[in-house]
This record gives sequence, C-alpha cells and structure tokens, in this order.
Amino acid sequence: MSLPRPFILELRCPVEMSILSWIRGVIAQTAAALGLPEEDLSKIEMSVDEACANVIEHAYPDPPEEALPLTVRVEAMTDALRIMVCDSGVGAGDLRGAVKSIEEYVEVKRYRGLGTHIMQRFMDEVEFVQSPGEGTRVCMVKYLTPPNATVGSA
Amino acid sequence: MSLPRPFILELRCPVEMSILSWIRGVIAQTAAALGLPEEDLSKIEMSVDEACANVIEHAYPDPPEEALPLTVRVEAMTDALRIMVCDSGVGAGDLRGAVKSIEEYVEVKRYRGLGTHIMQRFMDEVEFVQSPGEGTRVCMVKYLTPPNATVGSA
Amino acid sequence: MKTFEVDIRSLDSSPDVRVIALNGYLDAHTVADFDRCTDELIAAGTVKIILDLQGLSYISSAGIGALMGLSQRLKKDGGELVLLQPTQKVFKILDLLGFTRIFHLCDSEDEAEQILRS
Amino acid sequence: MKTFEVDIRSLDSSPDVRVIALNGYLDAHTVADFDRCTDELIAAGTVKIILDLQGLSYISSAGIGALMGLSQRLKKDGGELVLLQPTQKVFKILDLLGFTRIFHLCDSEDEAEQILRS
Ligand SMILES: Nc1ncnc2c1ncn2[C@@H]1O[C@H](COP(=O)(O)OP(=O)(O)O)[C@@H](O)[C@H]1O
Ligand SMILES: Nc1ncnc2c1ncn2[C@@H]1O[C@H](COP(=O)(O)OP(=O)(O)O)[C@@H](O)[C@H]1O
Repeated sequence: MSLPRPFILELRCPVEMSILSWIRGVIAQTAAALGLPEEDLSKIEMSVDEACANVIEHAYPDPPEEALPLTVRVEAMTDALRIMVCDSGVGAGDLRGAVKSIEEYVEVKRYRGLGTHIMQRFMDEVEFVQSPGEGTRVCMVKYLTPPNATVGSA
Repeated sequence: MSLPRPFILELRCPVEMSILSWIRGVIAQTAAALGLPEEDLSKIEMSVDEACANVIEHAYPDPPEEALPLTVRVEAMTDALRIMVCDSGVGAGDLRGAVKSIEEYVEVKRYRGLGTHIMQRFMDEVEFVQSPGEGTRVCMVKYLTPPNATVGSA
Repeated sequence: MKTFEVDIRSLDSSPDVRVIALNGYLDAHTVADFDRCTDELIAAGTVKIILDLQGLSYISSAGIGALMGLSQRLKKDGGELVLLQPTQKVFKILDLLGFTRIFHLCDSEDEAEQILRS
Repeated sequence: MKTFEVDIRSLDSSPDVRVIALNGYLDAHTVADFDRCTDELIAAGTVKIILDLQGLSYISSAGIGALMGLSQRLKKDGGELVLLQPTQKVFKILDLLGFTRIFHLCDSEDEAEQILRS
C-alpha cells in the first residue's frame, strides 16, 4: 500500500496550543498512508509538532494580524516528503540556541532548546529561514523510497 | 474537546482511486477533532468520498493536464464546516441524474446515481457548480454548534 | 496498512453456500477486486452467498452498488445474498440510506444458513 | 476525544510514594496541567513519585522538559522520579533521543517501589 504521489496537504490555523493534536493526527495519518514504518512516523509527527509549537510559543508576542497565522504545508514527492512550517511573526529568536546534545541539555538544566534539536535529529534535512518582521520558515525533508522501488507493494 | 476555529485544510492530489482512503482518513480525523458525533463523522466522510470518487471517475475522460487535478478544501468556521471538492475537468455530466430515493434506485436496477443522492442526504447544504471545459465544484456544508455554545467543553 | 482482502470458504453443513469474508474497506478503489471475486464464484456456479461483514470498516456507494448487483444476479439464478454482522459503522450507513430494508441482514451464520436453505 | 488526564494515588505499602498515572498526550498544550498537578504535590511535601506512563500516547519536548524539571526538583529534596511502563511509542521517542539513559525506567510498580525505598 502506497499512496499515489505527488500530493499536497496544507493546513492553516490559529496559534493556539490546542490545535497541535489535530496537526499531529493529520500528519501521522499521512505518513502512515505513505507506508512509512512506525519509527519514521513518530519522528515526522514529533518534528512537525515541535515546529508548530514554536510558532505558537515564539512567533507572535503580540496577537497576530492574520486570522490564520500558522501554515503547515506537506509536499509528498516521489523521492521525498517536504514539510514546511511557516509563520509571519517576529522572524527572530535564538534558532541557533538549540542544544547540541542531550548531555548538554541535561547539564545546563534549563530544559529548553530541545525542539530544534529534535527536528535536526529526526529529519533528513532541516532549514530555518528567518527575516526580522517577516516571519520564520522551517523546511524539513524526509527521504522516501520511490514507489516503484518498493518491494512487494501493490 | 473542540478545535480552535477557524482553520483551513486543503488537499491537492492525483485522480487515482487509491488516494480515496487517505482523503477519508484526513477528513474523519478532522471531523473527530471537531468533536462531532460518530454519525455526523460517517456522513461527512462518505459525502467527501463520493464527491472525490466522482472527480476521479467522471471529470477527466482524458489524462488531466494538471499534476494535481483534484482539490479538497475544508473550512472549519465557527458555525459550519464548509467542504469544497473541485476539479478542472469536463465540467459536464448528469449531475441532476441522481436518484431521488432508494426505492427508485432499487427499482431502476442501474445502481448508479447514488453518490450525489448521498451527499444531498448526508450534508446540510450541497451545491453543484459546473461550467463546460472549466470543471465541477461541489460545495457541501455541515452546520456546527459554535464552540461557546457547547455544554461542558474545556 | 491493509486496504481490502477477501476470504472465501464453503459451509461444512451446506457445501453449496459460500461465505465471503471482507476485510478492510469497500470503496470505488477496492470494488474492482470484489467484483472480480464474485464474478469468478458465479461463473463457477455459486448462487448462495453469505457476505461476512465483520471486518468491513467502510462501504461507499460503489460498494453498495456492487452488493445490489450481486444480489440481483444471484436472485435471477434462483439464489440469494445474505449480509452477516456488519460493524456498527457500516450498519449505520446502510440503515440511514434505507438499505437495511432491502438487504437480508443476519446476526449469525446459522441464521444466514437457514435463510439460504429455505 | 480525550486529551490529557492525571490520576493520583498513594502506594498502600509505601504511603509516601505517589503514583501519577498519565492518560492521553503530554504536549506543549497539556504540559500546563501536568505542571500544576506536580507543583501541588511538591507543595504538599511529596518527594517520591512513580509516573505511570501506560496510558501516555505521545510526549513532546515540552513534556520531556517537564519530566526533567520534576526529576531535578525531587532529587534536590532528597527524593526521586521513576517512570513506569511507557508505551512502545513513547519509549522509542525517549530512547532515540537518549533519555532512557537519563530517566529511571521500570517495568513494574514493585520494581519502582524498590528503587524509591533504597
Ligand atoms: N517560529 C519561530 N519564531 C520565532 N522564534 C523561534 C521560532 N521557532 C523557534 N524560535 C526560537 O528558537 C529557539 C529554540 O527553539 P527550540 O529548540 O524549539 O526550544 P524552546 O522552544 O524550548 O526554546 C526558541 O527559544 C525561539 O527563540
Ligand atoms: N466531478 C464531476 N465531473 C463530471 N461529471 C460529474 C462529476 N461528478 C458527478 N458527475 C456526473 O454526475 C453523475 C451522477 O453522479 P453520482 O450520483 O455520484 O452517480 P454515479 O457516479 O454512480 O453515476 C455522474 O454519472 C456524472 O455524469
């Protein structure tokens, strides 16, 4: 079972923490339909959750001007799943402040900076693009096996 | 549990029947996250499935020019869930050929025309817009209880 | 992720009765598999079928149309189609649309066998 | 749809040990509920906690941070935090990130009790 590709899924939603479980559900559903193994599914679900939680927590210190200030865009291509999490918020923040290792995280006892660390560990490619006043875009990629290379698929 | 609204979900995908189960999954996930009862969930899932299956079966007698010829757009507003299923295909077909009742369906023994009948029975509003050569748009609405009117919500 | 599977057996007590167990969903995609399977059974002379729906998670208009067509063909040949134990979700869909008054629905294989014997 | 629930009880055999059972998901949304609950326990003098994770379906960095913070506070007061039976999914997340080497994980309540007694 593998979904025909390419396809695109886009979510636009308010910056409220209670939206996160729905976003995770839709992402997990999609990763599962692509036939990805449980472990990749968890990694993708968590990376998207972390990027979205960051938008909700950090991007808009003041109430956002847009009605739907958080965008999640999933592009399932033949060889990769590209996921973009975008906001039009402050476009500034200590994105390079991510912990380098769990040892550092435990040592420092601040218990912050784990979200961006997780994205970088769990996805194959991660890019952060920030422009002050224009927002932040996190672009994450997970490589996929092209459908015709899948052994035993229907 | 009720999702903060408004939010928008948009899917763009190829016209292949194997995409349907994923679309149903995403729609059911969303309807469930809105706190809708099982029965409404089934009705919405099935109506969207029927509209999408029609695009795949009827809209493109020749291979479509676009890479992603089927669009499903879900708008969760305060008082309603609006779902649009759009294609840019032939924009013609016997949309008024829907069976008027199950009795007629059983009588005629053609076993067609049930899809549009189901959409009209299961959704609160259904509108079909067709322009020859420009495609078909099915717009379906299910009324929602505004979040602040929900008894006992968190 | 399982999509659709068909499992066919005969009843020990009534070898002319075929039990087809469906697993997964019967939609516009998987209905082709279902039609192929029932075509083969009918070509081989089967006229009495129990369709075990315990494992069916979803049915669309394409699936309902296939069941209607199958029922009609079996009746024409002097046989019958009986639906066995649909899940609550599938039952609800069939019931909301009025198909529980049209199909023969049964709660047990024994009851289905009785109907097909009479 | 259940999101997050916390259930607190004491061990019959060690009344100073609190068992907190989590149900649902511990993410950036529900972590506030979790923090409120553990703040209250600590204010009431609790220093030994078994966190029963059998019903926890998901944990995010916010949840992991909360567990780390809780563990640190309990240790400072001479107590300890033990995690009991995470689901396979939550275990995998903690393990991939290296947290199974940092938290005390147990397979049974008895084992957890032993650790907290010693
Ligand atoms: N969308 C965003 N907009 C503004 N700043 C962000 C955004 N995402 C991340 N950041 C910045 O990056 C930092 C590191 O994020 P993260 O690693 O997830 O840890 P944490 O959220 O715990 O601080 C945040 O503290 C914040 O300053
Ligand atoms: N997206 C579409 N593009 C073109 N024609 C369509 C479309 N959707 C529906 N139709 C037309 O409407 C008719 C009725 O559809 P429906 O009630 O679902 O029954 P069925 O698909 O079994 O014919 C179809 O036979 C087709 O002619």
